[in-house]
Amino acid sequence: MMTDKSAYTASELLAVMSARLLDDGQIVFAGVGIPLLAVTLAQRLHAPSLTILFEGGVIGPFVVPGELPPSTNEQRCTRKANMVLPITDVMLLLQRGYIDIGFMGGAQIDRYGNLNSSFIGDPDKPKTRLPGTGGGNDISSLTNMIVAMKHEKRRFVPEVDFVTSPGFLSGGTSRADAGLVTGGMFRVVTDLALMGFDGENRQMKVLALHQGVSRDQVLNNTGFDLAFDDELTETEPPSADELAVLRKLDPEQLYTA
Amino acid sequence: MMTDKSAYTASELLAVMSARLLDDGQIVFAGVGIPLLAVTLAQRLHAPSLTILFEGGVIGPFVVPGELPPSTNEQRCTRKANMVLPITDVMLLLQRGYIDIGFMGGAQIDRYGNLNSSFIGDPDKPKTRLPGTGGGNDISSLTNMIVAMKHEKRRFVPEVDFVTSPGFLSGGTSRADAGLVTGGMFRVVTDLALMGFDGENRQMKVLALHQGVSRDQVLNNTGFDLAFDDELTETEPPSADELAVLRKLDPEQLYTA
Amino acid sequence: MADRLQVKPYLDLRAETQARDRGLHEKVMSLEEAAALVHDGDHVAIGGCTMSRTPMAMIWALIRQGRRNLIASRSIMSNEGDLLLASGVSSHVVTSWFSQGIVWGISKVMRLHVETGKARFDEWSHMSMGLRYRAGAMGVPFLPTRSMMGSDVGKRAESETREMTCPFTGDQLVLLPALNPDVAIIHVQRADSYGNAQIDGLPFMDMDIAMAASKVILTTERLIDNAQIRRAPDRTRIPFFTTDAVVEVPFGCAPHECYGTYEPFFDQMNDYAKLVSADPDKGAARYLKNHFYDTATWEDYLERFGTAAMLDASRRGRSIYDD
Amino acid sequence: MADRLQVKPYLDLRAETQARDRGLHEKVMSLEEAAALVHDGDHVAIGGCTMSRTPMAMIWALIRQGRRNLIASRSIMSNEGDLLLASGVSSHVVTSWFSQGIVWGISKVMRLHVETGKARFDEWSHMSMGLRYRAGAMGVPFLPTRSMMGSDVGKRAESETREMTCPFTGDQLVLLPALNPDVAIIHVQRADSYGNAQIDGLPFMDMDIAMAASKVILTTERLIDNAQIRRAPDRTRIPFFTTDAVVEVPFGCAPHECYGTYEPFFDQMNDYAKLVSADPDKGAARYLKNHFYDTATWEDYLERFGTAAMLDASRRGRSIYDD
Repeated sequence: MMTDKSAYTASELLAVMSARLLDDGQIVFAGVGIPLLAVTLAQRLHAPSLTILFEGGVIGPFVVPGELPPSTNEQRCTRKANMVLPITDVMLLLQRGYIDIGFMGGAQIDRYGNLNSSFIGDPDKPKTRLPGTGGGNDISSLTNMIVAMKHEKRRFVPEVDFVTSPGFLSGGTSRADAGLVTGGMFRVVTDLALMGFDGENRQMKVLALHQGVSRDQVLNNTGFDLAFDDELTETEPPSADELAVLRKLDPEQLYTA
Repeated sequence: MMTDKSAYTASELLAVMSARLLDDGQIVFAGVGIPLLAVTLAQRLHAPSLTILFEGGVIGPFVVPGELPPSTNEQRCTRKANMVLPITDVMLLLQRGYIDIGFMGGAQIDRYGNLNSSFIGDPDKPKTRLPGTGGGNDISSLTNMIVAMKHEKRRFVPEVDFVTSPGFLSGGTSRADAGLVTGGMFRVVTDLALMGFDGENRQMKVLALHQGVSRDQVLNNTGFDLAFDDELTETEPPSADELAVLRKLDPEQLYTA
Repeated sequence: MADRLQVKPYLDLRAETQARDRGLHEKVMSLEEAAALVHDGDHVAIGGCTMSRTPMAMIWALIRQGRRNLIASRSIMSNEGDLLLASGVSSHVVTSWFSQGIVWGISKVMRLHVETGKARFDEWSHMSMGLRYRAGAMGVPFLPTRSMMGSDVGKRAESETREMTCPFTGDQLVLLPALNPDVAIIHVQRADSYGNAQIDGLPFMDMDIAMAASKVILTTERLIDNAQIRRAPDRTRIPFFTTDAVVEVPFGCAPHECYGTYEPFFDQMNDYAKLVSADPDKGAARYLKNHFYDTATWEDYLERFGTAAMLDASRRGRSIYDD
Repeated sequence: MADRLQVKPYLDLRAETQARDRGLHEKVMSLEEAAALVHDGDHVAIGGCTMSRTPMAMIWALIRQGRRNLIASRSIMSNEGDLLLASGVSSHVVTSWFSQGIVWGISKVMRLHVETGKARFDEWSHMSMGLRYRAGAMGVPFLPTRSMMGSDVGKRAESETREMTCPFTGDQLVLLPALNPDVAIIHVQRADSYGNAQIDGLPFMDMDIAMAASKVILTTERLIDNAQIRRAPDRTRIPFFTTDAVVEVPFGCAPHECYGTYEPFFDQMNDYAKLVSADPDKGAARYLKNHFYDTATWEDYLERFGTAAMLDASRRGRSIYDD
């Protein structure tokens, strides 16, 4: 089932690798784009009773191939859903503890898994005002997170300019000390590698490299010291089967170009 | 429009006198029994845009003559209603301030308008355990109250055994001091008289006597000193019209026997 | 046992919830199997209100199975509360009002058990019951309110509430402790086999108790296909992942009502009232024997009411849609 | 102006609410009449979310009437937010996310106004926005949450929130201040002339903002008879007594979507994005001139999109019911 690397895009790689992290029966709070694709892919392949939630207020929809929703708040998100409910109530499911995984993309991440989607530069005089948190802050405050993003030095920074969505804050017990007693970063998936977080100091570390990727390549694309797990492995490349299902979901490559 | 006194029951007198206290356009939180009859009567006579709310979660129903609901929580309460909603949310309308009047019956009342529907005797070793507050505590804590009840010495006591629904507590500013900064007792309607509360000391006082009722008759049926307003008046007896509509509403005298 | 009503530590609540099977799969079972999910000592929240959407069939099964020491909470209790006390299933109720219904006066069964100290009746205001369940549903330890102050209802609950001065406004507030029941038992008009439920008419506190509880048992008038649920997702009131059991039980509230399906069986409610009024102890025992212990199936139970009563209650129930 | 976002003193809130006309009577009026109920400086809460059920027709009317200094709050802002900033109607937004939509990248109009300091963008988490409206709807000064801690989003809002140690559990909590908007503008699928509204599909935060606001303006795809409302009272989402104006406006969200009625006009959204991407200042001005200032009626506005686009959006909108 080996696949030629040039046979898939970086986004497709992200989607497939992320999908493999999800287990059957889980309830996953997903953003649009790669997260939605990955969750749907998992559902179609190995996790048929996995449930998708959207922050617009949707429980357990059936995403229709070729009709991917443009955000988590349009009627396309509700196709064959089991339930729709007010935004506040769907967010409260996170606080109540019904959700297994929050899954989103990231613009900027640091060594402790903190995400920034609010400001580039000084927040009081920003170089760039980004769109903001949306549900990101709530999701990352209240459940376990998977983040899928491109592996670039400008995105993997030592310290984010602004913590929009809390990871492990300044590491160690700082997250729980701040009052966030549950959840936290679980995995970061990029086009180069699969990362987790150290159980003690809570710093990001590489768990597995994608096929053909070297340690140096990862380090050169990361803005901070990144440890490698003692039991570093290599991921299996996307299978023809995984790619086929994925391409059926997004035939126009809206999110996988 | 004078009517022979023997031509109506005490309950009918209560319903008619209470109905007259309601203005068009008001939103009234009503219990079943006399309150419901009185509110419906007002709606049919002089207050067509008055709205009834039931604590079961009903906004603006149309009560069908001869099909009076047995409690505020059955489907009969929802006939032609404008909205039904969860109990907690209909109660919260009181807290938010949308309600003009709360209207209920009473088992026991004291000089400050405190109502007891929980215990006769010592609460820790009660002679009688009554059904309890239901929404009474919330309604009387959060809006202006009308209470309709029979005028009997055992019901009009100096101090209730237990404050289930707060009136003016121990009088003066004690209600606001306890944190209840809005609402309070507005009127008590009995088969003998119409009572209000003094603006300063907050004690109950007679505003008007029903036709043919003497001051002594009221005092003899009241367990505490009851003042009479300087401008004491006499109420007009129920009109034939009022009685006709009322009897159409409750043809089997479920609540007006 | 009082511990079960204290605010559940958040990490315990989260761990319990995470340990639950929340996947999309079939949960249809018998009344008996579902009742076995309730354990002695559990805090059981009962759906509906007074005589409406009372999960009577589940109560029938719990009484028949001889469950003990349940703490029973409900918005308002009617005579299902009598039966829980009289059968010995519960001696601790938490509610805002307890009697069969206003037209029948004060429950003599409740009086007997509470006045003799055999049972404990914790009284909270109606809104407070709702806010306590809602806090539990939201995953917060309390919700603030402007009610339950000044009165003896508030004072009597003082050991369980907290007073607070609002840091924004200086207002006096009462903090109501969250309720996260061990089990919620709820009757609905329609549910699918995964436990997605639709509710017609008055929803009472049912969505909140489902969300707050650690386990949810649904009884339903009709079992419908998941495709029907998915065709109108904005009508779903309880999502499958809160649900642990689904039991199809027609007339599952009898002699109480199920909105749009049947009204209360008034004659039977009158009969019950007369029976326990004459002698609360023996009357309730006789009712329990006739209607609960001596009925091997739910169909036997319904048979006691008779076909004419069922047809009459149904006709009245459906009439809400005649307008 | 910042005062308008502070927690409203309870006695003021009560007095304002009591002074409102809450009787059951007709409130149908024109877009222009309804827009006149909004005053300069008001805090206006906008219903819907991103491109869904945006009350675009009311925004069109407010922009045309040259309203000034509005504080605009919403769950998530799409390009209606651009237009409020670019037209000068608002220079202060309160939301959790602000850009046309993920597929179009970051809003250059928002960036222009916020980065140059012309506009203020208060960022709250999505759940926090919802809980703030809900606190306002419940008549409490705050609601507690376990979110907005540790992060800079929380720190930046610190002057408006309070930290608290739970008196029951010792948990750290954040107290979110209630929002009681001066006006809520909400678009729905159906409403009667009294202002009872039904909402299909995603309800977003609309019930809470209606309940929290001091004034509610409803625009509706269809005006229906009160008898229809009363036939299905369990489908009413906003009760008449909160409502001050009802305006029938077909395609009242265009080019955004209205659940089950029309999907977004994607081509038109693309055109807009291209226009403001090339030059956020002049692009937005041109769009406002063409689609807002030069269209005398809502029908003129719709004409700019064209019949084919309307039919296409409708076909896609209705398709949700094909399943």
